Amino acid sequence: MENAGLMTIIISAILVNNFTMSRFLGICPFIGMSKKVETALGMGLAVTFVMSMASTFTYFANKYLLIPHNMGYLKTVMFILIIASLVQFVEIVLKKILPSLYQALGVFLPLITTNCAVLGVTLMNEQFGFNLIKSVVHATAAALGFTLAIVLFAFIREGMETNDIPEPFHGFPIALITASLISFAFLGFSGMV
Amino acid sequence: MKEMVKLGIVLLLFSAISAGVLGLTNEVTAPAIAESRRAADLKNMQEVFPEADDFEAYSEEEIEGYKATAPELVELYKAKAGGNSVGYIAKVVTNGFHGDVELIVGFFDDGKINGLRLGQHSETPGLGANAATPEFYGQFSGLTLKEELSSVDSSPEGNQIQGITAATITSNAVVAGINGLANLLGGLK
Amino acid sequence: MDLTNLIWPVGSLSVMGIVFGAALAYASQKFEVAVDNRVEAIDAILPQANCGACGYPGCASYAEAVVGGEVVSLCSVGGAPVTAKIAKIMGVDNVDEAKRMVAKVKCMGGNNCIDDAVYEGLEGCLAKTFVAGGPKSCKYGCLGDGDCVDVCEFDALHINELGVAQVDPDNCVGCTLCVAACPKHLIEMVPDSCRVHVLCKNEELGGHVKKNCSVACIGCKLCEKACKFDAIHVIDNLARIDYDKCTNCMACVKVCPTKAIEGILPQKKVLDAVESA
Amino acid sequence: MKISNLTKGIIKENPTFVQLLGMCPTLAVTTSMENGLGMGLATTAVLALSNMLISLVRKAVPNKIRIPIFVVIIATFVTVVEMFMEAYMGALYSALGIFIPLIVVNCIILARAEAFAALNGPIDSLFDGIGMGLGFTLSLSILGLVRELLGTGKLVLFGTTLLNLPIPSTIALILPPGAFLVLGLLIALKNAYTIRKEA
Repeated sequence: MENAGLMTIIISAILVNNFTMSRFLGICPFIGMSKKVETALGMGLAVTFVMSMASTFTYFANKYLLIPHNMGYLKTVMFILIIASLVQFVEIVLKKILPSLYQALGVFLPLITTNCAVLGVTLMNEQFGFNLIKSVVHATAAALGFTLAIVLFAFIREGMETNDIPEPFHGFPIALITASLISFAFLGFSGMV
Repeated sequence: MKEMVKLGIVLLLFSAISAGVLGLTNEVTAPAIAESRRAADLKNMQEVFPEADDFEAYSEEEIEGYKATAPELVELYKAKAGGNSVGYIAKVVTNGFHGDVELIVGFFDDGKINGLRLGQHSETPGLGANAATPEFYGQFSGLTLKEELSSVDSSPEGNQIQGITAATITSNAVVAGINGLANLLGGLK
Repeated sequence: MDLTNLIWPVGSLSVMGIVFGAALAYASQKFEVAVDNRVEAIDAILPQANCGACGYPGCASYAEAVVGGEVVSLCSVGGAPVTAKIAKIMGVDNVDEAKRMVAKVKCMGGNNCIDDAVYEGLEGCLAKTFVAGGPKSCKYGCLGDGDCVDVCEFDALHINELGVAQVDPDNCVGCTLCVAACPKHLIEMVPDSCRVHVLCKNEELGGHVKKNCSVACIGCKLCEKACKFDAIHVIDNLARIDYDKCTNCMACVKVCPTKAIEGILPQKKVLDAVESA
Repeated sequence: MKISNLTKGIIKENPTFVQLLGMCPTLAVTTSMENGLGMGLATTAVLALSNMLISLVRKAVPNKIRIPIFVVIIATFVTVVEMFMEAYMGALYSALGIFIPLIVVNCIILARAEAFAALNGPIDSLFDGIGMGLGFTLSLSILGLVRELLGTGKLVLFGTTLLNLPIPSTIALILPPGAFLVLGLLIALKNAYTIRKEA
């Protein structure tokens, strides 16, 4: 994976190892935020911004702090501190610039911090030994993959609002079953790269 | 301005304390962890090469030299039984699904694999982690490094093994790690 | 255990901590959203029923209006406690205690009122009213299909055994949604403290009314004579109570020949009229 | 100390079936009941203690930077637990060790920290953590049981094969997409039960 070209990284992050549908990271906001398409899109964009910024910062932190002073055990804590501060920053900026989106994201914004996807991608960049460009490209592609999956899912869920679903399946159950069908579809990509 | 200083100090304190606690724990636990990993490696090496009773480690420079042809090599030992060398044990690190996967491979001069064990890994429990079960690593005993190993989904024959269902990435990673040793064969002294 | 190894980890994380802390503080100041925190505070107190009883399209807009100088006691759903809290936030002390208003269905016909047609078609009071005013002989009376019950979010309205909608004053928060929902305009907001109500809206002549419903107000004016507080008057053949003057003395309730006036003493929850009918 | 803090987490506000939190490990790990149990227990330990730790320091944490601080505390706590376990509890580490890194990214921990621990006393938070943890363990074990039984036809617990049904093993359920399916059906079952009970 280390010497994979940029295109392979992008294809694999969006389709083959789609963060939500194949690697199963970032499921909490994926299910929580997919009721409406524009909140899903807002969530996807916020995650894209956070992931690409996080990857840049964590790359430098890893290259100039962790490795030279062999503080490997500090990796998780340092990465999470960077991500949390970044998300807090996004929360403040969003509240000012896009209050409507901020209202929609609401409780799920802090959840992005512990979002397995964001921390996952930074740890993966470090594990695959990507250089700066590959890390950021990988993170952005992974975030776009997440956005693709969540917007796709939101479309279907909005479509499902109208048809009548048996009483016990309302809400999360039908959402989960739809998610499993989509993720089976994504399995189809698994041999590609 | 005052709030900037206040928040900065509070976050500084919490980060510093957590770094301190982590550093201390690392200092305290590092030797013990190294020791337990060393013991685990020894156990694995013994299992991989039951015939051998002594393992002579290669020096750093020699390993550096071999790394040119086998980049994923981490450690190399000569397996000895009653004084004369019987084969080799190599510790290799390969890239699994969630992170590095340590492989301990015992093989003879002629490339025949005597045994495989998994060391440290962080594969998903129940999926990739099944590589650390006898059903999986047992398949490698008897295969040869001379020919390229490969993982198939069903009915393996010759130099092939049965991959773990739903964990193809881990299975291929293990196979790739071992294949990396092939070009070591000629040059070992 | 050599502590020099700790310098780098503690040092690097501390630097990160102070940098991020300061950056976040700076960002929160620079991007300070100029929202008057009083609005947020008031909005937090309001019951979020967004019912519009205060005349504003929702609690948030009422909160803004209050900060803009609107009277603090318009939230009937919240009632006294909410009004007091808002007053405290706004620093207003002379709070005119908002009389707690509850809904009241001004009819108890139902089975007492004979049908003059068999209705088959769309269910619901509104639908029935379109068809010649509904199957009941009394065109003012309650049809009992529960349009008001469906609208009530506070489980305060039910169809009683007489087939007439009845309000449970304990649950009713005065959001006035049912007033608009009733096609016969039978539901009025009455002060909770008043116990005496004329449960009829029929303005036809007594003789005609008597044929259709045994508990209707026939406009005989006995109650008007009996009332010492000049609180009840018959206008257009229908007795109407002036709630400001009424002292719940129950005099009119006793004299009313058709028991059209209901008087519930607080401890006696059961509708007297229902018993006597 | 209200007992409800402990019991609410198990059924009424079960983190997996009701709040749908902690999905990432839930879907990935519950390929067998044993793994579900292991993940649940490891999470319970970390959740309870980190809840208590956070509620102890909650007064010193300014609201504007509460998330970075909570998350750093949780990550530090988890890393320390992992180090100690690996150093001194070899056997336990080999069984539960692989779950620990997964806990750091588990949404439940921060969710409980923010929703409960930041507002209540240490004892209540401890019990809330234990309750939520047990609820999580329960739901993961059920999920693991269903997936393992239907997926492989066998139920292996701590090495002993408890059940060996002659049913065809649908591997799809072992795959994470199967986890979505089973979880969706289980929640639907729960809803059906509560609806019937209410009606």
